[in-house]
Amino acid sequence: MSDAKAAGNSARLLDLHRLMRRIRAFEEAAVAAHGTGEIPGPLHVSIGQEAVAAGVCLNLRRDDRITSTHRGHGHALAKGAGVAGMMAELHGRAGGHCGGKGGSMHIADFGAGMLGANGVVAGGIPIAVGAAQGLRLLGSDAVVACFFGDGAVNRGPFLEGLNWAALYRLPVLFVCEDNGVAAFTRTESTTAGPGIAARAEALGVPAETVDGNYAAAVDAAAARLLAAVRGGAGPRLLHARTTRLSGHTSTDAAAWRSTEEVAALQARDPIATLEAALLRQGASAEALAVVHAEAEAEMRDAREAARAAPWPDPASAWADVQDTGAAGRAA
Amino acid sequence: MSDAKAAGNSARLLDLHRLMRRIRAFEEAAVAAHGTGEIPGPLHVSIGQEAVAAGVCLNLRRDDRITSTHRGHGHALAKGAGVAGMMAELHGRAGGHCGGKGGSMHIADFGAGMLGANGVVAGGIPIAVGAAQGLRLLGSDAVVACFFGDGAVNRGPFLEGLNWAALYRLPVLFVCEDNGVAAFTRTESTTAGPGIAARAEALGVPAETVDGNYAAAVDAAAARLLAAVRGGAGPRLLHARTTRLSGHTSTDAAAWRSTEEVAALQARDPIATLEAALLRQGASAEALAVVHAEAEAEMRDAREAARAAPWPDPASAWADVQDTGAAGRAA
Amino acid sequence: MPEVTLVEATRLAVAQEMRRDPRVWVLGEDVARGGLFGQYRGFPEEFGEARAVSTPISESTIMGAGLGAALVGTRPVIEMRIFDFTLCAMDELANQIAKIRYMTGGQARPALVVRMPHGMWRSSAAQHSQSLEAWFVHLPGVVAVAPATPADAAGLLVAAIRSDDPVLVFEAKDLWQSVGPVPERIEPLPFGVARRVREGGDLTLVCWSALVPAADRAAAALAERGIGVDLLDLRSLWPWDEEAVCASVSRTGRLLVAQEAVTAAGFGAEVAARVVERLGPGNVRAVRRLGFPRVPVPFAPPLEAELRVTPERIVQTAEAMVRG
Amino acid sequence: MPEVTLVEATRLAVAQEMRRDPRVWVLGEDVARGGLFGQYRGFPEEFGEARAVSTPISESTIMGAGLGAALVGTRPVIEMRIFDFTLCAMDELANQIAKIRYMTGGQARPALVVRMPHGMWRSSAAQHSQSLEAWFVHLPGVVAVAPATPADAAGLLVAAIRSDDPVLVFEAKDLWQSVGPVPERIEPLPFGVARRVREGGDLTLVCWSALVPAADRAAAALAERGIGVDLLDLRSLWPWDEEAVCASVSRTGRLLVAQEAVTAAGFGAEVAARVVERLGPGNVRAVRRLGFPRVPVPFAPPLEAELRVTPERIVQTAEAMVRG
Ligand SMILES: Cc1ncc(C[n+]2csc(CCOP(=O)(O)OP(=O)(O)O)c2C)c(N)n1
Ligand SMILES: Cc1ncc(C[n+]2csc(CCOP(=O)(O)OP(=O)(O)O)c2C)c(N)n1
Ligand SMILES: [Mg+2]
Ligand SMILES: [Mg+2]
Repeated sequence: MSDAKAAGNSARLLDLHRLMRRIRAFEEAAVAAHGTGEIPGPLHVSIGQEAVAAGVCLNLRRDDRITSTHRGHGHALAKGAGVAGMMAELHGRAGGHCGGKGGSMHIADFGAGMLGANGVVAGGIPIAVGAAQGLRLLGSDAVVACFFGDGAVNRGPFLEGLNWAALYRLPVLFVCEDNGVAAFTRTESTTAGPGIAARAEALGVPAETVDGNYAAAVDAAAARLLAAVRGGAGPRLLHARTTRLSGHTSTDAAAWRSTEEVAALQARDPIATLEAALLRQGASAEALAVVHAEAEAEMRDAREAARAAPWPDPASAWADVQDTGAAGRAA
Repeated sequence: MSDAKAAGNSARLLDLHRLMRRIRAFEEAAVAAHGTGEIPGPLHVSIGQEAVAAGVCLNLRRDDRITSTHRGHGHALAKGAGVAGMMAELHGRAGGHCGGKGGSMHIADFGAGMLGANGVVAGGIPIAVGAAQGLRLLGSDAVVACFFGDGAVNRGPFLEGLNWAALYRLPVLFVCEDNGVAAFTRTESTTAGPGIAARAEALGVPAETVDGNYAAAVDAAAARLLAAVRGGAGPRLLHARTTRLSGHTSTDAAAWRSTEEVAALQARDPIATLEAALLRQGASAEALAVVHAEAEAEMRDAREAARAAPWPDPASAWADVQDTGAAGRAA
Repeated sequence: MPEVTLVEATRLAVAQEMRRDPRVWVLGEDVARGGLFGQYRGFPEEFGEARAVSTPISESTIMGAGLGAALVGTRPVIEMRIFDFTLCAMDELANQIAKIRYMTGGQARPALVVRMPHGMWRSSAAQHSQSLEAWFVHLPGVVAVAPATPADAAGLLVAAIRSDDPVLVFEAKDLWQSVGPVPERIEPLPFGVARRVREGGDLTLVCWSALVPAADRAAAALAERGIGVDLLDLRSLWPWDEEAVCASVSRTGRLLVAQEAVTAAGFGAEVAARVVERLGPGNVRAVRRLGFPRVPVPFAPPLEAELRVTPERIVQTAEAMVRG
Repeated sequence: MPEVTLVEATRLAVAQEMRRDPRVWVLGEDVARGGLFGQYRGFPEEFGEARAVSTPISESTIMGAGLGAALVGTRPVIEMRIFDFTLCAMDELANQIAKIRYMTGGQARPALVVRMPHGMWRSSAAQHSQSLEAWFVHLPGVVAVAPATPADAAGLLVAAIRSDDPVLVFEAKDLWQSVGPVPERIEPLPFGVARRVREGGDLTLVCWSALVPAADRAAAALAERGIGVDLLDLRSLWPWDEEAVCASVSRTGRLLVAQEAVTAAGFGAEVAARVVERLGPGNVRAVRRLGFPRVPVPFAPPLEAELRVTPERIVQTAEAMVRG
């Protein structure tokens, strides 16, 4: 859909808003559960980046696929992964999408076309281009959205995967979530050259840069680019500038960022930004508060359910390795 | 030195000519020896690409370093590696630079700053940037030239290495020998986007494209770029369009190339091209013939010497692995 | 049965499966020219460029794209050209392919095959001669096979393509040209079943891949000297035929493992350790491993000869074990 | 001697060597912030950004640049952050670093250290928990160490930095916070010398890295039950202390190897096979290996607990070996 339409269509904005609120509420609940120790392992939240996941995935069909990152809750939720299964997985409980074997860094819901978060930076890129190649071979017109961070553009698979997708004109939308940081390092200090879009163009992948904290802008750009991708024009890259409002992990305070800097980031909060726009367009504060409350209730329930769920059967630890030559129960 | 000077200076052209003749003669001798079985293993010759090795390396100091490829005889010879040691190494004989342990694909002469051919495409790129970083740390003003083919620009280390060199402003001249083919595949069919120079620029590495079969042009461009690199301007890339007149290996006929295509390539022979220029500038055919004859004599002698050299002592196979925990002679 | 070379047998096997199942396809460098060894000769013509995909020199993506394509339901045959280049794709192979089924709780089924021509061949030196199959026995999530005859190579490839597991196929470059019978219709060969090459009562000799012919020559020579060798070609390394090996050793009392790979922490160590664990040291009279010393593969033929396992070395060692 | 954590011990060791030798430097991600675990805290301030280099997320180049820098005479300490990411740099490590000295006939001396925090730690799941040290025992051209105490970690790091060989240091993330004495002046600890943790006559228990504390607890429990365990912490995996292990087993007659890694084709297989080869099966009464099953590391704590080696499992197995 066109910018104008995206910006003008407040039903669409309300969909984006609800989705972003749900992502935020999911991750706030997860952070709380991680704080109490109920969620084990490392937890990377995308608080501040919700507009990218929402704006892209609202333009995808259920049979489209995505590959994600270590910071993948928003992508999964936006693509339609079941919330209960996600929350249970984070808790390592029975009923988790991955049976408690994956956790936050490996969350996946193949039924929803979510091919997996990834513990390896840029790890999803080759998988995404191959998925697109496979879909074409099967005669499907589904497309693939491949999410990665700005730290990933300095790993080899970025070059290989984009060149590959351009070469075979594969239906892939590469989405770079540029939050300016990689773990504890500013990516401006690790990334040479004119920028991410220019890198993509040099590999034959037309690219567009948007303010990733404006949901409507992401939505419009994604719609445009995905139309081209689905139309057979080959791959496209969406470079979305966004903000990591949290630390690298939920236990990282990112203390190296000045209070001024953090305040400046907070001022760009994509949800507050969208809510302001909605209010300007005449939405009622009450209505938005209801969405907020519903989202929090949904995730509170999900958390309660996960907390109440049993641990996976220990015997299940032996399953899902391989069909032939699977390890037997220790003697 | 400037283009004009390079083109005008026939003493320089004669140096280039002698060097290119020696490279050609070396590899023709090697092909002959491989044909008789005296040289074992795969042999990749650079016949048709001599102007790149010569034009670049004549602008390097002995304490500068190079990293090379599987097609590295020309680079090694141009950098000043000992011919006898190279020919012996190709034959796997005692007296080879690597004691017969490396062969053609691993030819190296550290004394001449030749850090090694490489059996892995793009394998030399990370090594080159690290060598430059190390040299700077040691306070040296030596620079590194990093040779690779057009097939290497589709491997991850190309992106990582160029980004890295640009980031730290390292003294590296990247030299892409673009002969249009990678083994049995045309690289136009495997490389997307606007081209190699554009890829480099997108990674923060200023690049220049030259006709790599015009020795004077390569010489001039290399001189210019190396002046910048040595001056602390950071890395540069030289994209040299050239011609692989042989097959991929000395036993590959590259039969998939039409006779017209081969004829067109032959017409661009860098040595014939340079000799024509020299004749136009008044050099005598006799003088050029003498250089040719001397080069062939030198390499004939080198081949004779290698052939006459003993095999390495079998016991030496156990040496040069590591200081601690080296394998003992089998019981 | 027609007699064909091992490389041709693999070509016939993959072609048969591509005719049977349109989801099967091949990707790798120079596939458009039939592959480096001709193992895909005629594929672009018969199956088209969409199913015989000639790729850039991008090993990480050749491997990773194969995985992605498997995740949406195709069955890729991933060609690595030479095993050693697999080291450019280890994240994709070891962190992604081997683990994704488990990490996703069984949602992912990476039904793919990785072909890796390996081992010493024509003085190719250290970066083109490695035999690192032991690494993948140690890696959960993959099946690993290393056939030594045209029939086994064909049968295991068909089984690999039909399997829902990622199957790693180690193909001995040095055996490409060896000739043997291959049926018109190639049936899948079950994983994990060893092939008894010779029967004998004095010593169990275990081998696989390129060492099988050397071991067979050694066994013949030993037979002439009155030493009966029970020669087993494992064919599959994971799963491997523990039953057959243990049954044999419990008869012969002696286990000799001969491998082209480096002995230290090689697959032979697993075979030896497992047999001793299962039978108990008291029921075994002698255990020895032969393999390459912990040295990279050198270029010069006499240096390679100094280090590699030969029939003579196998004979020497076996004799010492039986007589000593 | 001051008591410090293992992670602090490594920080002190590398800092000491960087003060001693200006050719020593560190490169890796987030080094400017002291490294992921604080093992480089204060380095940029003390040594400057040219010697404490914070890099892009470019593992291939972190590894390969380390090699290049070593080839011109510096002595880099290459930080891999988490072992599993080393799989993004395997060409550089296995094809280049491990082989270049040999391929060049001794011209190259890649005097470098690769630090790889490995193993299970805080439910990090399959891609952040691997213990693949066995792969590198099988790889000619490298030294491999896996210390378990602050003093050993410090001493082996100093030895690694001073060595002209490429030395791979497997650092157990799970032991970072364990505390022990470390001398003010850290001396290099020789490679290949095991540490006897306890003396006992009934069974030889061999372990390394994260399993050492578990093995020690098991040995204590066994002692209470009247079983004397000769507990050896190998510390170095290549070279490893064959002499000490064989001497111990020839006394106890029983060998149990306990490892965090997968048992199949793990380093324990090499230890077991070598001991049996050297002593002869007739001189050994029992051999067993304990390790992770051939399964990726799961996320949920109860699943991890189901699969991992525990003191209880070591006790059970040891008792069965001695009494059974
Ligand atoms: C290959 C690899 N190297 C290092 C890491 C450790 N790591 C995890 S997330 C991360 C930062 C990634 O930054 P970016 O790609 O920008 O994603 P963001 O965290 O900002 O969303 C790093 C270095 C990893 N997971 N994989
Ligand atoms: C990583 C890797 N993949 C594949 C190969 C096999 N191979 C050797 S040379 C070559 C072609 C390289 O082409 P290019 O870089 O253009 O160099 P050229 O041979 O044209 O000089 C290939 C594919 C290799 N050596 N390394
Ligand atoms: Mg980022
Ligand atoms: Mg080329």
